[in-house]
Amino acid sequence: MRSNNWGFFLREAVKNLRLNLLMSVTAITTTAVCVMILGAALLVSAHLQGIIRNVGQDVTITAFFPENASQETIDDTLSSVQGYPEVSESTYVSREEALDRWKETFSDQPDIASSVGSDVLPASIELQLNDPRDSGAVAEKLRSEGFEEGDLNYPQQTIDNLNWFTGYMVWALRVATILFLIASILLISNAIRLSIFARRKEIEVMKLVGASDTFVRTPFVLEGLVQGLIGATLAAVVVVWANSAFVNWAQSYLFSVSSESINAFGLMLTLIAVGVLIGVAGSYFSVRRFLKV
Amino acid sequence: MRSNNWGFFLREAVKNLRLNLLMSVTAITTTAVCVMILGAALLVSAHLQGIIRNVGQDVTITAFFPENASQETIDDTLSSVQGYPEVSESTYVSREEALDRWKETFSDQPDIASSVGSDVLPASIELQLNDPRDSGAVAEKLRSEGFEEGDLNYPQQTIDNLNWFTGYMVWALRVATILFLIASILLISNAIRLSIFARRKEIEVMKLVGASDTFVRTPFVLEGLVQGLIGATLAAVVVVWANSAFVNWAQSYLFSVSSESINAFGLMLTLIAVGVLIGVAGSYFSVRRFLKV
Amino acid sequence: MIYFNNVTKVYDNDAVALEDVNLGIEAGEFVFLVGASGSGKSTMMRLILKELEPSRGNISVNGVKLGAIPRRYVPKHRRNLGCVFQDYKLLPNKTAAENVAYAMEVTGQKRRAVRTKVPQILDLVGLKDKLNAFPGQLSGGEQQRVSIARAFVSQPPILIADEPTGNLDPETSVGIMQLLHRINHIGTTVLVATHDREMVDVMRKRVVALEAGRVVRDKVRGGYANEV
Amino acid sequence: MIYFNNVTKVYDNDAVALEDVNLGIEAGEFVFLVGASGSGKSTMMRLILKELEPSRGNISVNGVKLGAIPRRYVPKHRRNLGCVFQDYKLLPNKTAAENVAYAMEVTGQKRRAVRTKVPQILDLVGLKDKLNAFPGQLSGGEQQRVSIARAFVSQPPILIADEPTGNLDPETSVGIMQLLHRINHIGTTVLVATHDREMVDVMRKRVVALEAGRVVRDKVRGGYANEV
Ligand SMILES: Nc1ncnc2c1ncn2[C@@H]1O[C@H](COP(=O)(O)OP(=O)(O)OP(=O)(O)O)[C@@H](O)[C@H]1O
Ligand SMILES: Nc1ncnc2c1ncn2[C@@H]1O[C@H](COP(=O)(O)OP(=O)(O)OP(=O)(O)O)[C@@H](O)[C@H]1O
Ligand SMILES: [Mg+2]
Ligand SMILES: [Mg+2]
Repeated sequence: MRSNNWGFFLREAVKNLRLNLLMSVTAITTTAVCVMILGAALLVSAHLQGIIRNVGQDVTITAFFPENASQETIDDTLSSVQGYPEVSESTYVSREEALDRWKETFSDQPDIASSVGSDVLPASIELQLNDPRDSGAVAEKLRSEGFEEGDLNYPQQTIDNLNWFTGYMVWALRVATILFLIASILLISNAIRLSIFARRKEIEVMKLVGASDTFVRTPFVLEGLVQGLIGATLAAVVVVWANSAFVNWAQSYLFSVSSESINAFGLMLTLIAVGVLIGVAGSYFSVRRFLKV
Repeated sequence: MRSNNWGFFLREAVKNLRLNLLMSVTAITTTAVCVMILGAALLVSAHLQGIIRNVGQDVTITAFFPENASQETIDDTLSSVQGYPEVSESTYVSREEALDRWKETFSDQPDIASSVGSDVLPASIELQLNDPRDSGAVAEKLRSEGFEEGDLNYPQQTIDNLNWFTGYMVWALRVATILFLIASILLISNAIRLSIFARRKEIEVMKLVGASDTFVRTPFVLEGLVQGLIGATLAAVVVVWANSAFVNWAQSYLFSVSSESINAFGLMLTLIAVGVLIGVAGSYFSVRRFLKV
Repeated sequence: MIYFNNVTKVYDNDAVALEDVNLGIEAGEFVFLVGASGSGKSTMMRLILKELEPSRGNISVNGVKLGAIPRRYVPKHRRNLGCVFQDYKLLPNKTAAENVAYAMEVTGQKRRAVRTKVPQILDLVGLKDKLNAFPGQLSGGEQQRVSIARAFVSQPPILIADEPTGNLDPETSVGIMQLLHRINHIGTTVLVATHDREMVDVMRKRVVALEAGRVVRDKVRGGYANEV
Repeated sequence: MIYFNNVTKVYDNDAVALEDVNLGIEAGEFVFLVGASGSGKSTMMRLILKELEPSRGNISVNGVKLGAIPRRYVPKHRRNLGCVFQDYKLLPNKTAAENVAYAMEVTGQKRRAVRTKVPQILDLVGLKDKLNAFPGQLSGGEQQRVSIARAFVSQPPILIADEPTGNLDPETSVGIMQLLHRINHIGTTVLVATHDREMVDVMRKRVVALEAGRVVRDKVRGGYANEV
């Protein structure tokens, strides 16, 4: 194919977009709507995963020191625990602090509050984990530090439940996203197929006057590319804008949504790439059907 | 219009569906996919609302009896509380039971467990509510029974949070469903518009040989109706089937999903109605564009 | 029956198709419309059908001013006109028989009448073997004859035919012209745009000649060319 | 140049369009193909274009057996053929000039060559005012002439024309025929299917007559009808 053909093909594509305005607009809106839904699915998925991760971070392991633990042992343990990579934060709760907490908890029931003395409650460290799924491993390490199982307090049940729920949720979100992707591909390529179907006679005529398959196909594929690009870009802009609006709103009113967990630029590029790809592939295969003249 | 025309129109519609098979199939798949997404949105919305309602049912109000309450007062209060319409379940916790619970809670810390005597912990009633939003009202009633505010324990904060979260969630789900509905309308009517665009010349010819607008339009509208019906029925069946599969699976493995909260038959009818309506309206308005000959 | 009063038609792209045309065709007449390619014959036909509106002047058909017909009565107007289109305008998804039947169905005729009449008419134009062929399965001349059959199947009072024999061999053309002649004899007003010099010369009907959108000749029992 | 060997074409619906046709057209010949409507003329053209495959027999064009051309070389084959289609087959979204240009562009010709040649050719068929009109804005005869212009703009060695003057007035028809004659004189093989009796009788070229799919007459310097 001659190199100057590309100019010809582009002019053809742009001209056709203008001339078949109704069809172009229809294909573009279809692409935009589908990509928007897909983008929304990706976003919701990312946000929910972020929230789930947040919830996980609240899991605490408490390790009670034996009553006879010396200050030295405690200091040693503290410094070694602070070195655990799984631990994001560790707090030492002394006997006095434990008692203060106890009293505060039962402040409206003075009988109970005063029922324990300062020597009853043990000192402890409270550990926040980066990932709740590590709690088993951390407990193991703590045991090797000399803690007995009875002195460790970690909500294994809660963590297990959470892991289990998180696993399902992430899995469900992935499945939903993939289903949306498939639906988008189907819907967009359907629209493209219909718009090319409306022009099948033209394709036939082109072939009959001696155009090669590539020569016929290229302007259609470019048209699909431009339609996909416009539709997907519109959608991507809307999705990213809606996302940042949501994050702003959520951060000031609701709960902290980790906005870093979503790479807006990457998301936009992905959505545009998906739209363009479907546009190009859809046009390519739809035209092919009618090239057999 | 003559009554025997309906036979003619139906024959026309069915014939056209067969002859424009590619277009029909495309329109039908588009309808099916969109209605499926819509149905899924409705279902997810219903299930989440169900789950939220379930979570709400776990809210408990505890009312502690004064230490000097006589058995008579307690019995009176119990029977009157059991008559509250807002309360789904009430449990009496005697002093002995309270102590047992205390001991169980601190079973691994015998010092604490033994620190309270049987006379420290008060007797109480625990109330489960039908709707957590009623907790304020129930607390009010309990106060009028003679309980002091300090003796009432109800997680106002949790309930408020929950109400607030539930409100947002339900609102978000409704918005999402409506957005899906709008998207479906757009996508389906786009597909219909394209398929009718491909046949605009035919419409012109029909008008030129003397057909009235209604005469031209009716077969197209019937075609849209049949396409919508087939597409939406397929989708509705898939959605309802997927739902019952999910509910079965969830009930045996996960958590109890209230399957009664979703009226499968009603949902199916709704989805089919939506599909048919969009098909009919889409065809009607798409054809109208080309009738002006 | 058909009157053009100072009719001018300028298309959107400023192409002047008809200029100040005055013409009267009485009920029962048989008129040939001749003229070079692009002289405005089809435009006249399309104006009569109210497919187009004139830019100036007015047209009346069957005693009704076309400009005054509201949109919803246009179909009724068209049912009074049988029209053979230069590009046939057949419905691609209907067989020959169904295409012809459609013109009867729009007027609400009984199915039985349709069933008996359609094959008769198609037989008349020499297509009795092609009843169930789709337009895409017909030769050019066959499609043209389907269009002719459709035009007069419901026996409209006016028949307008745009180049009805352009794709027909001389023998078939003669058959079609005889058909038009017979139709005219039973009272139908017939207007035929044609390039078929032989036919016009032989039939000696009224001939209206257009040249670049103007009527330049109007002669009863005329020939195709200007005879001095 | 073009050889038909025992070619039979039966369409899907069992319509026999051609039966056992044997025909040889040498390079530089001018051949009229005549025959009643539906006798198989267009089918022959479509077979030469390899738009259709014969049911039996084989065809060779320019020394190449059509049955042996692989799919991707079909465009190359078609670029050796200029074709005027009975139904014009213009691209509705391209102007007259663009339609003609397209036939040059598919062969990869330079833009400059296209720009100078296209208006010349359209002028030759009398359409110099209609360069930028879309097919929908052209009269039947004008569209036909665009189709003619497209067929020979890239000066193919073979020109096949299916009823090229069906919608043209006699004067324009004569002009087109003279054009074909001139093209033939510079060496192009020309095959014209036509119903124009006058033209065939006047030009006295080789005439091949079809009847119900069979070649019934093949006469050098013949007339339209069988002359005993
Ligand atoms: N839709 C249109 N838009 C613009 N110009 C048009 C349109 N239709 C026709 N014309 C122009 O109007 C003039 C008359 O066209 P018309 O179709 O009436 O000619 P005609 O006499 O039927 O010719 P032919 O014998 O070739 O069919 C032509 O020059 C044509 O180019
Ligand atoms: N695609 C098709 N499918 C089935 N039958 C067809 C098809 N095309 C043509 N035929 C039939 O084949 C026969 C020959 O058709 P063809 O188009 O070759 O005729 P023709 O000589 O060109 O006629 P005309 O002068 O009317 O154009 C006709 O009887 C026609 O009905
Ligand atoms: Mg015309
Ligand atoms: Mg033919």
